Amino acid sequence: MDVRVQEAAFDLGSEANAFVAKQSGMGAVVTFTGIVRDLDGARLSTMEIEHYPGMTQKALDTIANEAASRWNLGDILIIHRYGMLHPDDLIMMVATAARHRADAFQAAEFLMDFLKSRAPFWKKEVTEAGTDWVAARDEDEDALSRW
Amino acid sequence: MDVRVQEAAFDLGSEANAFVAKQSGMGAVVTFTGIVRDLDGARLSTMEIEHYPGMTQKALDTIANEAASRWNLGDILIIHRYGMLHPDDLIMMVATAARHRADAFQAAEFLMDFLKSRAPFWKKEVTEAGTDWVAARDEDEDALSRW
Amino acid sequence: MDVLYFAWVRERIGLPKERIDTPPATVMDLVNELRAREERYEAAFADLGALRVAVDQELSDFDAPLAGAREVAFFPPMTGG
Amino acid sequence: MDVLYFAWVRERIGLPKERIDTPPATVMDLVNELRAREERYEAAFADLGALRVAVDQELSDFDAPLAGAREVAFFPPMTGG
Repeated sequence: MDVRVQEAAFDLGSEANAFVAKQSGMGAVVTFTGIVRDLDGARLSTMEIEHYPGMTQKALDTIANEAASRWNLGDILIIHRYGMLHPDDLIMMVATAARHRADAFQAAEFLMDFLKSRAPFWKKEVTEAGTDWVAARDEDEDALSRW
Repeated sequence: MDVRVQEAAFDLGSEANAFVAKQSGMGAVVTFTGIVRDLDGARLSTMEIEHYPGMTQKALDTIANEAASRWNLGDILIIHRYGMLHPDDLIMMVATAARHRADAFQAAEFLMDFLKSRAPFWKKEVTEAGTDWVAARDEDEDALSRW
Repeated sequence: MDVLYFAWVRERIGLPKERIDTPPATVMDLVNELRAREERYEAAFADLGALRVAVDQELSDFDAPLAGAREVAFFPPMTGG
Repeated sequence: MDVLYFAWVRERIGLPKERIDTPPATVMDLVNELRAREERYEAAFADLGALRVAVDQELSDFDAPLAGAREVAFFPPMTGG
């Protein structure tokens, strides 16, 4: 299991290849990548991601351990950035490896749902129209109830 | 949309990076990769994938179009190999891009479920114990009923 | 009309493809005609529940008509992905 | 005990961190103590439904006791991923 909280950019392709190369006997690998996107209407210039340094790593480890205990997984990778990002920058990724695809898919969705609402990150968007903290969406909180 | 049926190997990292680079305004990218794995008990030496050349591309295009009509997607990639493969070789991948992660995840799972049971590929495993065509699993057929 | 066989159907029958000059009315009629030929066809078509059929490269049913069809394929359930 | 603020809570209060020498009994007591101080605290804590709290770096509740706690953090609902 590999959980990284970092300011630096990461390369999805290298991470995905390295993750697959580490596995043995796993038939299924799922990755999710979150990307800074332009907003409807207002042009986004920067996205600033604040986090709670003392808590972030622990919160992500807890989420990853929970996924490992619920599904039959070979491995988990989580990378989440903080700091100043721009449109098209990669914000974060998760990867899961399993013998069977259902485990890999479900674990990746679980990781994403908990990462969204239970890991201490906050996004601030700077657009032409001004600066705004991204509000949590009710549907993100609701998504937790399915697990 | 990009659907490729090929004998040649592909590089997951390059494909994933190229897929992400093509997108605009998509916040979520999901990939699934299928890998040749060793079998419980018997050592696998080769996996031979047979397909139905006239039908395969059409069947995959149909599945991809169906996914595109059901979810709000920016893009779909499917690569599926045929021919002689060995343990740890990549068999296939799908990638989906969407504004929201639920669409990207669901479309990727849908593509995989239909690719498993509705695209004309057949796997033959050569192990120390002999040669066997992989049997379709009831749970793969059942997985279709959820869509 | 071309008749194609894949995977263990191809192996049991011993050839990947053959021509049928006068197509029967339905897929099932074709199956019965083939079964009547030789032991290896009988072996291949013994359990229709374990077979799938495509007519002109689209998944189809055993009761599908063959009028105008150019290609019929028989194979086991698919195992892609 | 350290009290930490993140995101717009930090911006409204105008500082990321401060020390409280005698911790109150519960998180809610701490909130009430802070609210009583100044307008900017009142503004930050106006809607508790829009706030989350962590005690010693674990998500917690407003009725959680603070005995022995070394760090309390207030922030809006998280928006990672």
